[in-house]
Amino acid sequence: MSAAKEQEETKKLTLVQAVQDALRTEMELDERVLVMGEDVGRDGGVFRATEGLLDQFGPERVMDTPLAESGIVGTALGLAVAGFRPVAEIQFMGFVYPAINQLFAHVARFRNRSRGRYPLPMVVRMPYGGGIHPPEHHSESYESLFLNTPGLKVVVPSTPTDAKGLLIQAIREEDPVIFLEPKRIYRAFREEVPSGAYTIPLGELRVAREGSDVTLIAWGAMSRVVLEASEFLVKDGVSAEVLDLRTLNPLDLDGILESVRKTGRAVVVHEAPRNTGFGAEIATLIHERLPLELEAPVARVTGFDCVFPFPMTEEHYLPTRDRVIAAVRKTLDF
Amino acid sequence: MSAAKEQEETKKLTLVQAVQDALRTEMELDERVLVMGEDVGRDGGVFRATEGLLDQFGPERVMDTPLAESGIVGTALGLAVAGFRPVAEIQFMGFVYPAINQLFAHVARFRNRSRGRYPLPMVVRMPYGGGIHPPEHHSESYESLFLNTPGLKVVVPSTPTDAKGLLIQAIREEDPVIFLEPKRIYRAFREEVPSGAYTIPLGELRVAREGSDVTLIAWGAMSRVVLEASEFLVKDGVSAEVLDLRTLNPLDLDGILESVRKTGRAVVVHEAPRNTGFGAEIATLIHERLPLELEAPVARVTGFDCVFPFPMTEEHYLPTRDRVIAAVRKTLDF
Amino acid sequence: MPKTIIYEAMTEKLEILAPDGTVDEQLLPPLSQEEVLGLYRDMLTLRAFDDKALKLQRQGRMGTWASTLGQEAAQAGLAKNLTRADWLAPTFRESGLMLLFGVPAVNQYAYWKGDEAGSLFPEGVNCLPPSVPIASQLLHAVGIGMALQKKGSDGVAVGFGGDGSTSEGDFHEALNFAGVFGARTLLYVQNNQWAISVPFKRQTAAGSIAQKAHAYGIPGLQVDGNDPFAVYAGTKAALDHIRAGKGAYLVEALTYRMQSHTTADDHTRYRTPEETALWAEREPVRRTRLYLEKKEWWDEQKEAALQEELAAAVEGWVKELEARPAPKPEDMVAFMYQEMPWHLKEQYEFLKAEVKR
Amino acid sequence: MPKTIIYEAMTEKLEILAPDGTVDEQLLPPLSQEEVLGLYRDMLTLRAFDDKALKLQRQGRMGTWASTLGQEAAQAGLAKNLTRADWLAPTFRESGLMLLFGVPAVNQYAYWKGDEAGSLFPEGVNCLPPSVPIASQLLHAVGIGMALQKKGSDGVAVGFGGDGSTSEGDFHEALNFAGVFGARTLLYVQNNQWAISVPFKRQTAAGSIAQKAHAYGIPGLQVDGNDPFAVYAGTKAALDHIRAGKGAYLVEALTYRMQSHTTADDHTRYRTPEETALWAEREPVRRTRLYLEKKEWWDEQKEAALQEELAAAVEGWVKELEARPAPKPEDMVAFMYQEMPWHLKEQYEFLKAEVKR
Ligand SMILES: Cc1ncc(C[n+]2csc(CCOP(=O)(O)OP(=O)(O)O)c2C)c(N)n1
Ligand SMILES: Cc1ncc(C[n+]2csc(CCOP(=O)(O)OP(=O)(O)O)c2C)c(N)n1
Ligand SMILES: [Mg+2]
Ligand SMILES: [Mg+2]
Repeated sequence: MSAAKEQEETKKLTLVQAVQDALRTEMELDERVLVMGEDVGRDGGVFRATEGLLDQFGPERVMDTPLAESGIVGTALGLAVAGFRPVAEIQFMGFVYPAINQLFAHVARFRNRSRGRYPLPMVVRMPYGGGIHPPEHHSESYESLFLNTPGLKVVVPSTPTDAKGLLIQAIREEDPVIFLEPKRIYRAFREEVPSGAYTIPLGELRVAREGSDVTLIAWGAMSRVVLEASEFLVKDGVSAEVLDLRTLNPLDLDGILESVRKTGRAVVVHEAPRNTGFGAEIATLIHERLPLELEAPVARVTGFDCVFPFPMTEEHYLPTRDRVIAAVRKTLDF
Repeated sequence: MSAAKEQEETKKLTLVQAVQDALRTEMELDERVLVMGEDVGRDGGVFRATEGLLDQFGPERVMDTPLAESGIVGTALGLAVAGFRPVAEIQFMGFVYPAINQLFAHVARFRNRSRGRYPLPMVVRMPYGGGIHPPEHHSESYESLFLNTPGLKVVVPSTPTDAKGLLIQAIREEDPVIFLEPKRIYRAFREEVPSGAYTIPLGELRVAREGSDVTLIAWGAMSRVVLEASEFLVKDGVSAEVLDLRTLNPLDLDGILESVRKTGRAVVVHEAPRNTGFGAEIATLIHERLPLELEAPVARVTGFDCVFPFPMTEEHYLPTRDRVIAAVRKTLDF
Repeated sequence: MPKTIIYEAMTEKLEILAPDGTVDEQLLPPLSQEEVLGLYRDMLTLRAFDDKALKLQRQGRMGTWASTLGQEAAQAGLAKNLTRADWLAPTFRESGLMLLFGVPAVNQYAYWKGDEAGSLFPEGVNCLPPSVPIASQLLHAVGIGMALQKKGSDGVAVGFGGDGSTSEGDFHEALNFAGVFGARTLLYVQNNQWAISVPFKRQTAAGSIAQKAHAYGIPGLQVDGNDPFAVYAGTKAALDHIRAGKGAYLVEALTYRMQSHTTADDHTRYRTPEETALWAEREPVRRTRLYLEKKEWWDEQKEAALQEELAAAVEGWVKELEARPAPKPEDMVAFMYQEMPWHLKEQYEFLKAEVKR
Repeated sequence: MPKTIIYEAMTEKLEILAPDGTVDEQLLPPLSQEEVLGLYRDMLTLRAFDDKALKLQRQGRMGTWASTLGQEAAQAGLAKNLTRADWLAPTFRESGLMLLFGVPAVNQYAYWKGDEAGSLFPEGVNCLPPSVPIASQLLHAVGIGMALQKKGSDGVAVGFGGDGSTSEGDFHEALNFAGVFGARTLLYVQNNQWAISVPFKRQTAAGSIAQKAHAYGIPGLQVDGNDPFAVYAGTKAALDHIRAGKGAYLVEALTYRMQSHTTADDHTRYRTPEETALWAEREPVRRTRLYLEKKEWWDEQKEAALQEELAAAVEGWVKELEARPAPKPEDMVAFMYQEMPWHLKEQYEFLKAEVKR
């Protein structure tokens, strides 16, 4: 973490509070920063990520928009072109589909299309992932879509400290950033988070736990599940290294390879469906680049290839500690 | 190929003519089949895939729609629910993004959401891929998006005979099918295509060439590039087996594994960007399932992780025979 | 600067039963006493159905619930005009209408409790499963309406949305396709003034939703959505038009969401008590009862009897709900395709085996 | 059944210069002779620019080209009202307008020849690169218009679409956002009657595009798009309204696409010769020349001199085009992000090395 400004003070914050703190901090420092989306104003966001911002910064900088995701992203693009730095919210990742045309046909392409004239300093925030027992379309993990489509940076914090530092960095980027917030752990725990502005560079993974027998690779809420598994594995004498990717694009491939070179084994864990998920890309990169160092094929623990289920069975959908442990064992026994 | 009706006659057709023949054949047999999309009527489609259908079947069955992809797919869903079997055209795959919400939030989910009550017998046809030197957004290969999102079948023919048999089967499926037509080879060659109705089952790859040293895996226009590479490799004494996947979901994994078990080596080739492309999934499946049989890591030859370029450099984007040959050599030398 | 007028039109609003229980006799639709009492009963049924769900939710026996409190007239008034030949493409806000259309209460409770199988409705009930992506359902209703037109059916498809839904691109594409293809479709918007925390005036600069019909060459009408007679008469006129083969129709029912958006929301964060109090006076059940009492068709005793009957019905629904078998985890992959391909078979077996352990 | 009228809609059309060259003196905007001749010159410039591109395409020296033949008034009339503070969000059909706005011809020829670098326009020309996904550009213009409003700028953003674009969801969302946020945006639709092969009457059941403004609470106006005076006066009124801070405006210019959709299309498949002949009589250059000749501001000699001058200009553009260095293949990955991440660096090096071989 490269603190832009040395800060002694900290505050105990949840992940969603850290998001809010990041927005407020950056809006105070840079008046080009705008917040926009459905219910982000008076309501403060359905998860309270933008709470208090309307009162502090007024309706010109905190805009409740009409209910239209393509409109949100398309106008955010225009605002970015004309000198603002919009942070748009998609209320749930499950509702990003109507914005896909603007995101993929324009946001991801604008710098290239204009040969560098119009970079797009804009962030699209989305709460994502399962675990909160909501109705349909509120639990999805579509990161794969954003990774197969070139031109977007994709960031996923899994701790309050990372959330704040990564979000401030995302806002300062000259490239558009998809910022995925694991809503399952929005309020799972608090952490001392530095006050004031600091940034965490995109493209650097965090070693959440050092280990030597196997590398566990995850992001978002799955980082916590994997960490839990690694703690459990200690009892079995298995030393797992846990990598929290933090940024999915650009990927910290060096960080991954360094770890797998050491451990010789890897398990990738994600909530999204398995088929053509990002787990496949990571596994393939490792196989391509460390063919002789690997002692077992890279294993995947993922969501199933189905629609995210309704609350009564959703806990069976999400990768669990035990599924991760089973995959590790299989990898070790290979 | 399981001929539904024994047919002696054949006609020499290009791939796009075979598509048109399939539509006409099935519309004659089943009056529930409708064709709809932008310019599919009077114009006969910008590639002539629906030529003559309006005259033969009238405007109730061949519908020029307003210019709105979400509208096309969303109303096709309603037509399918109410007893028709719509075949909707998206003019170019580059314009499918506005329909993503209808495709992913609804078409892919309807059978599951209604616990089987509303299967959706509908086909969404899209010309796709590069090689025709058009303006932006006319060359894309987004198959990955459709594979990470469960609930759609994805079919890609690469010969006229397959195109007709697979399209008729797609129309007869009780599940929604994304039918990708490699426009680069729409008119590349002609083939004797059986007259009348016949079907090719989804989920079965075609061994386009038998070989023993390496397995080349491709689909769509890349099948031709790979075949060309395999012919060239013969001169070097390399015997490549060429698999034309034909269906990407469901995938004929058994067919792939059978071949790789024999050859011990595989190269996957696709036009789409590399990152989180379907090549990664195929490579991972092979690594997961044949860890001990593989003699080299599965290689990928793909498009680059960028926007599909404008005509003056597009030939450098698409995988070429020489790139495939280089990948094969590297795999053999491993 | 003088120019040619190329388009001139207007948009009307229909109101019959005022909040104080008085009616415009001229506009009153020819309903028998029995029919009027039926409408009242329907509204109370919806209220009981809704109220129970809210209670179950508070007790942790139900998932998120989207209340229809205050929207009973907007739903019952339309339901009365529908037949078995008709089709519904509902959102999450149509639970009351669905109930009256024949979707069993237990299915709906199961859906909201978190069991997909709730959405498997009985044969013959032409109602799509409710779905959440705003405005997208309208296109399905237009597609079905196109199908009904092609088949020469008597049916009409009804597509639903809220005031918020009118901002989405799909609202536009639906109305435009409906106009172009002369779909047998009623586009029905319950303008309950709020889209979660966003008030209608921030949703569009247009003064009404009904006037949006001018963009599509189809008729549009606004009705007082808290007035069962206006809803009934207005949607009847629209449905008659559609059934006569004259094409699609947009009806806006002006109503009010008296509860929070769903049980996951707290409307006091963004609405004033004055506003909610104002609309409490305009709510549909109260005014209908005032009307019935003026007519001497109703009294305290009848009310008590009906409430008792409804309470029993509701308890029955809850029993049905709680008697349902728990959904099987492996079913999450079982309905994706007609047959499970190999990868889903593997996942199905995995889930089954894991549960057994 | 009588009801309250809640909205009265009316939409107007502006026509000044008739196909026979006569004008409505009352409506004629106060333009000097020089200005009128400037408009004529602009239109001929666009025609020469377009005509050359079509010829280059036929000779295989240019890629696909989307002709503006017949739409010169619709583009030149608007361009005359624009300043350097304004912004354009064009589609593929605005090449003429872009030229007059300051986007060099060579950039546009390079773009259509298939070189991305064509879209890097000179500093100070506030024009986004043209883009192809229909209707999506309108939202960008609304976002820019929102920005201009926030900044208190004098500028206006202009978003473009054709008749076909009005069917897309983004058209709707753009107009709705423009209304809600009071964006400094002109939504400008060139209704050239055709979206490839689909005639306007199959695009919407509404009789005009201008009337669609009623759905969004913003003003709408139709102008004869083949009449440079009507386009000029109509868009001036709209821009004055927007510049005065009164919010967004929709203008529909009724015109005709005289060529095929692009050089990849053959319009004789779906249009009758009668129709194209009818519109040939209504095309803008012809009527303007008739007017100028009546005024005795123009003659054969002046015409010949101008044509010669334009021919020379066009040849200059072609020379510039052909003098451009060929685009480098590795540049396809170089502009994706501010800095190339490792995977793009690898791909960049691969492409560079491969070309060298
Ligand atoms: C496409 C989409 N975006 C966002 C949401 C989240 N969301 C659920 S309901 C709602 C508000 C809906 O308002 P309205 O259309 O007025 O219907 P109401 O809830 O008032 O019945 C929002 C924003 C969604 N379900 N779908
Ligand atoms: C989203 C999208 N769908 C389809 C296309 C293919 N397409 C290109 S131009 C065109 C017709 C456009 O018609 P209109 O909006 O009237 O503009 P015009 O070409 O007449 O200027 C179509 C269908 C596209 N570019 N974008
Ligand atoms: Mg509402
Ligand atoms: Mg047009």
